[in-house]
Amino acid sequence: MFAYLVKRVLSGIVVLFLVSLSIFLLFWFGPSEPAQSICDRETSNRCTPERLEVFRETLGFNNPWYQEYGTFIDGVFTGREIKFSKNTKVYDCEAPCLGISYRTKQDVFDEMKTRMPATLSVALGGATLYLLLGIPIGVAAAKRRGTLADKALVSSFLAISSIPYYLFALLAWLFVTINLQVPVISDTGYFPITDNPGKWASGMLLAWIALGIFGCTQYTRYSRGSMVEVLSEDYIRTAKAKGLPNRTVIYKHGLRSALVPVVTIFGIDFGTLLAGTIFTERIFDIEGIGLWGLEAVYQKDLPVVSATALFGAAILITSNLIVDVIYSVLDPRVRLS
Amino acid sequence: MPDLNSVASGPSEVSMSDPSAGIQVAEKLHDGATDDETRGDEFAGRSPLRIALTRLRRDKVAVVCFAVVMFFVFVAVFAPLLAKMFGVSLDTVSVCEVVECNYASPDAGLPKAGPPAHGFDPEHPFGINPRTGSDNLAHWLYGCRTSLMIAGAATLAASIVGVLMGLIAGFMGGIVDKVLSFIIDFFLTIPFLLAALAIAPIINERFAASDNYPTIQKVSLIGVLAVFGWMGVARLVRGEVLSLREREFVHAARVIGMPTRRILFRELLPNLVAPIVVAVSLMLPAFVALEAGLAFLGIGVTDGASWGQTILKATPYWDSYPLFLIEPMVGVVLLVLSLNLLGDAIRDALDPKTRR
Amino acid sequence: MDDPLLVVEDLTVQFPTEDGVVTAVSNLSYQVELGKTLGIVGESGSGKSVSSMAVLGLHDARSARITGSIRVRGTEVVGMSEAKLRKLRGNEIAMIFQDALAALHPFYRVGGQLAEAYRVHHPSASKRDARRKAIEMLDRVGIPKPDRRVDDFPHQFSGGMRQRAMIAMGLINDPSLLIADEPTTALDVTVQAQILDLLQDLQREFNSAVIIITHDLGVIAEMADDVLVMYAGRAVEYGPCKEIMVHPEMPYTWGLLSSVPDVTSDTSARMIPIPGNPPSLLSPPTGCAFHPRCVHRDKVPGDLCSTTLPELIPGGRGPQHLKRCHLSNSDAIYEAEVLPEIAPDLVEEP
Amino acid sequence: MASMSPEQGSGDMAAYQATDTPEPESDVPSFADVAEHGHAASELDPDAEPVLTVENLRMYFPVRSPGLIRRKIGDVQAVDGISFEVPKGGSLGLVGESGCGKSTTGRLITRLYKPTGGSMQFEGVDLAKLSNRELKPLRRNVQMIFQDPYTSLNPRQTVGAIVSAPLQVHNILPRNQIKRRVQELLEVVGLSPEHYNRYPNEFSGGQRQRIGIARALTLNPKLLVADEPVSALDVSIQAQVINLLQDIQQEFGVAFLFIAHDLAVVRHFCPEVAVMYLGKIVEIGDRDSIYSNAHHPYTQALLSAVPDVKQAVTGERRERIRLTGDVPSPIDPPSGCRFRTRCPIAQEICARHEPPLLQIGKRHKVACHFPGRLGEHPREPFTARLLGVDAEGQPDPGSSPATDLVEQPGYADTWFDLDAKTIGRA
Repeated sequence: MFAYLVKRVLSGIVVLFLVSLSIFLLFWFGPSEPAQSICDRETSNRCTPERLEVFRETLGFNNPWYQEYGTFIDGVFTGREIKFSKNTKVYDCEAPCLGISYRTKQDVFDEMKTRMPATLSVALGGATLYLLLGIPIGVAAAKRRGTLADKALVSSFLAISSIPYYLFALLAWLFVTINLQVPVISDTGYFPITDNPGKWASGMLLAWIALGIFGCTQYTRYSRGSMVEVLSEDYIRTAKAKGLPNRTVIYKHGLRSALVPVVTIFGIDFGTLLAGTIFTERIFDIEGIGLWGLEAVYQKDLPVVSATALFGAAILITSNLIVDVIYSVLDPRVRLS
Repeated sequence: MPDLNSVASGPSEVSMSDPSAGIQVAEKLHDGATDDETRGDEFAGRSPLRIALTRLRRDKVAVVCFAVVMFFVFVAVFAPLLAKMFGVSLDTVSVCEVVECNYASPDAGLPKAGPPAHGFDPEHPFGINPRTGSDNLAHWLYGCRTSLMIAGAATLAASIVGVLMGLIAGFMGGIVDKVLSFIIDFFLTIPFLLAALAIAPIINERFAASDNYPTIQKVSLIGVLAVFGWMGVARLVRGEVLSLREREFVHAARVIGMPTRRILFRELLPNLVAPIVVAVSLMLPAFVALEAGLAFLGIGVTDGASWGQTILKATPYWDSYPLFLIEPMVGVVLLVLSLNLLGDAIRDALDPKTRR
Repeated sequence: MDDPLLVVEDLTVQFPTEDGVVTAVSNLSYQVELGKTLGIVGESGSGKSVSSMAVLGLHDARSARITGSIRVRGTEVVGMSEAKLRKLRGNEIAMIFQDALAALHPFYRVGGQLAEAYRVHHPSASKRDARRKAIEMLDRVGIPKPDRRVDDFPHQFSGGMRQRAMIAMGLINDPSLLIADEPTTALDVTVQAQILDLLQDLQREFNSAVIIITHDLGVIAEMADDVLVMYAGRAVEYGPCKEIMVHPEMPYTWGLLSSVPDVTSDTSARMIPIPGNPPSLLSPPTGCAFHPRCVHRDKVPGDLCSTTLPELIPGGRGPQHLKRCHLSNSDAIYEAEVLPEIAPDLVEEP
Repeated sequence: MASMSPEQGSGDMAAYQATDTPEPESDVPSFADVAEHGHAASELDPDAEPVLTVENLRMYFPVRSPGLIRRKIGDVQAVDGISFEVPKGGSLGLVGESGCGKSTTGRLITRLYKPTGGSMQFEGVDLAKLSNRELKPLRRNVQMIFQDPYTSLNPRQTVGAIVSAPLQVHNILPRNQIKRRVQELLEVVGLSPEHYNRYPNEFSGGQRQRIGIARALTLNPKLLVADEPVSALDVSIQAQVINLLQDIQQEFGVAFLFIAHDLAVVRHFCPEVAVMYLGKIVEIGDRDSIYSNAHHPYTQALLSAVPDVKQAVTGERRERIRLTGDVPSPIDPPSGCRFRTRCPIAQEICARHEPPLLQIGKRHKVACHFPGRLGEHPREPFTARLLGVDAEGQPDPGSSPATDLVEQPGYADTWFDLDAKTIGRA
């Protein structure tokens, strides 16, 4: 088991390196001229070939890519100094250095840290809501499978979860803030919890509800399906034949097995959610990682864009790892093999 | 829905006591069939796929969804023709000719004819874009075309890559499987939206000046969707192949001396049709939604017509001109919803265990 | 001790499906006394498992229609409330299943599952008592080092040990009736012998009643006091085991005996199969359900077999031995025609 | 067994969906007809030449450690040096409990696996050494019948496609004759030629097994490996299939390697039987030697464990030999005799030396240090002298080990007569 975990961690690190390399190469070879955007920005769109050459030289685009990738990786571990052009300021980028934003001239990692709480708030709140709603509803539906209520629930939830999420969220936002103009929660956005917890919650509430309701329809379906399958297992029949009360049969013997696949899906889902709730942040105007990356795309702020992608991959790799651990805790067959 | 077995049960069973008795009965049955030609039909086998199709046809939801999907496919294919028929086009017009540019007017910024301020305008059945003055119907028709074309092409590419990778990984096993599985896992750890986010500025930067920019944008979008969409199918196919290859009929094929290629494509692939069809039928709506979503974020189709792009532009007008937003939204929701429900119905129809 | 422990009367179990109503068990009656073993034999789909699951009320009330009467110590089980049924299950009546790996929860320790079965019917017992009881039972069913194995998970046990653990779980509350549903089908023959021996020993020790369900006539012959042969949901022959094995009166029983060779049988004995396939329970044959496969039908006058369902009544061999067949002289037919073919060495010289 | 088949009845409903409506009334034969076609046990032809000679066949599956570097930590010795012959047109039964290597042996002979060592002579060619390409033309001679009728037929192909696949792969018949040949075969196995265009899901378990048999017969094989051909079938159907296999053997002269765990069925079908335990043959001989005259304690235990109607009824039941414990892991088999951990008569020598497979009758070999009838096992190890050791298995400097104890397939003309304590001769 321990060896397995070590193996997973190591392969995660390898994957992360490969991702960072791919992103680096993408930005190195992808655009026709990687220094163009910074040149345009710094010269207020009066970038001449001579000026471009200066940027190329100072940013290292004239060196071979592997040398510069080495510099980048070195910066991640030890920090480095970054200069955009000969006569601009030298930016001190501390480890872990993911670069300096073209737009704000801030350390990208520092900026990411300030954006993190917003994304974390959205993801944690939304996920808590949809798990708390989805799993109990799913279990209840599985217990009553085949009844009219179950059928109605399943088909209406199927319909809701078939709508693209961002349209669902957009409509929710439009209705609540424009049509209904519900006070307090209409003012969506991220307000630090440390400043004003009430405001933090009210700013997030609409996003949570949208995520929660939409996610709940999906998790109801997952957990219902998983539960229905488990309830037809032989060991459930054994539990009944022992004379155990229904509650014990369903929750102790049924739910624990039924949760295993749900946890797996949730792990991946939550990772994706954390990696950038782009739509949620865009629609509800929450200044998180996703919106940050999106704005960087509009602004051609390449260090920020690449940092977002790298961050997302790191989160996904970590959440996969956590899923594996949870999985092995839940299922002794995995743990002991 | 009837069980597969009972649907499948054919005419009478022959006696099983011994081979010679079987032959006698067989002859009897044979005579019966020649006497009465209509019975011959009953002897034709019903393949599992045909049984699934029968089940699907009896599913009302599936039939309705199929009709809706066919409507959108029709629109997509004949978009130029339909646009001509309605007398609308994507051509840009001088904005102030059709939109109220006088800021003193209460209708400032809204179209001079048609909704929302005026009644139905037969020249522009879906109304006019309040910003650019272009025709909404034309954008809707071509948006449908863009959506289905991109999603369809990406689905095709992703499923071909996925099926091939899955087949090879599952059947070859060993080091090939390890490498391919690693590649699958690798792509799965890259969050799709962020990847699209990272690739968008590069494509912009590289091809913004090109004459074919709209086409290149679409092609690269198809590429991005396919590159980050094949892993699901590959994983599924790999898993199925791994379990199928331990089935005795594959051993039987080996014992016969069947070459590997024939085993792969004649024995295994037909058994993968059901899971692949299900995966693909659920991939298509996901891609339709993603295409519109990316355009909505401003990193998808930015030149040319796209529903998502219209949604982005129409959001600020929700208060004053809701129809502008509702039109593309109805398009996306209806198409994605019916594709999803159809996919779900297909899955149920192909799964002999479901009994709804 | 006048009333038998378990009396099943006129039990019918139906499952409505979308293709029609499946009658899995029709008008089944039997009884079991303490200290006795009833063997129920039949092929898959003959209703043998369904009927015994009804005894524990394990069928989902929404999907199964159950009529008739099942009385345990005189108390009616059909229509009993869930709460009362639960007191019966695992306490008065226990059941062990065919596939022990699937029937034990993979996520919980064997000892925990045993202790749980004990505590649910002994609410005053502490966790430590229950654990001690679990170890005691594991020891009783012959699991080596039970104090260590009690903390294993089911997948760490071998097939035979898992079945032993199932038996330990079934007997932990000292039930008066144990229903064993194909307890040895998934096991190797030497392990099967161990398990069958164990069941016999335990029955003697606990003096409980046992219902053993199997498709293997050999197992029945060695284990059972009484036999119930089922075909297409109905009892077709019922009586004392030895009587039925020596003087079977129903052609289906003959077919079972003749289509399975014995490991000691005469090598000149013929193996005579039952032609055709088991019937569909959605539309069972009219009359006697076995008549389409019955090779002795020509000995019954007219089309009685295909039109009239025979009653389950005593044949020519005393009131204990019931058969469901129109053949009037079946014992003679068996002795004269069937036996010489399938066991020439057993034919007594006149 | 994950498949949901009516026969196995894992689902509540599955069991009730019998696939076939009953046949018309007139098709039921009378008992006399049926009995006529019933079969007595197959007889041995002692003069038959071997069609397949297997010598010292071994199959080791590597076991790798979990973790980062998956180094090889051992082997599953699934089959470890077995030798036997299958006579032309005869049948050899291979019995044993799960994990004894009998199915692996079947898969080696059909070359689903490539053996680790040993030889399999078939008509002068060693099947063990051939590459897949060299093997292809020879494959038509050795075909296989599988256990599970629900997974052994491709559910997406018609019966016609399944049965004709061998003809197409080997390009034997012109396309227009294939259908006729397949329909002939369907009749041979008791199916209607009309079934040609149907799919396997339309058939019951017994019928599916017939389709599998037809496929195996398509290439006119000389040897059929039947791997548990009836164990997944309902009891009333088993006899139908066994009788069909006997008919086929008589009509086409096919030899069978019949693999099964059901000792009674093997006794009925095979005049010669080999008993396997943990990858080794422990006893091999003709029917009478094995079933009435077994000399190996494992064979005796196995036989005594089989529930038997006749014995139960007549009360002639022998005392059941209780084997304790489970079969040890084939990754780390016990030293010496592999059966010693469960053997009621094991002594010290059993842990030290592996007993050689000695011929003790005209057609009877046994691998035991203490061979003897039930209750008549010798006190002193019979093999000690041959191995050059004393009764405890310690090297005995005074004796010289016999050199010719290498296992041979087939039987020699001379043997050790245990009763007379002399060399027996044919």
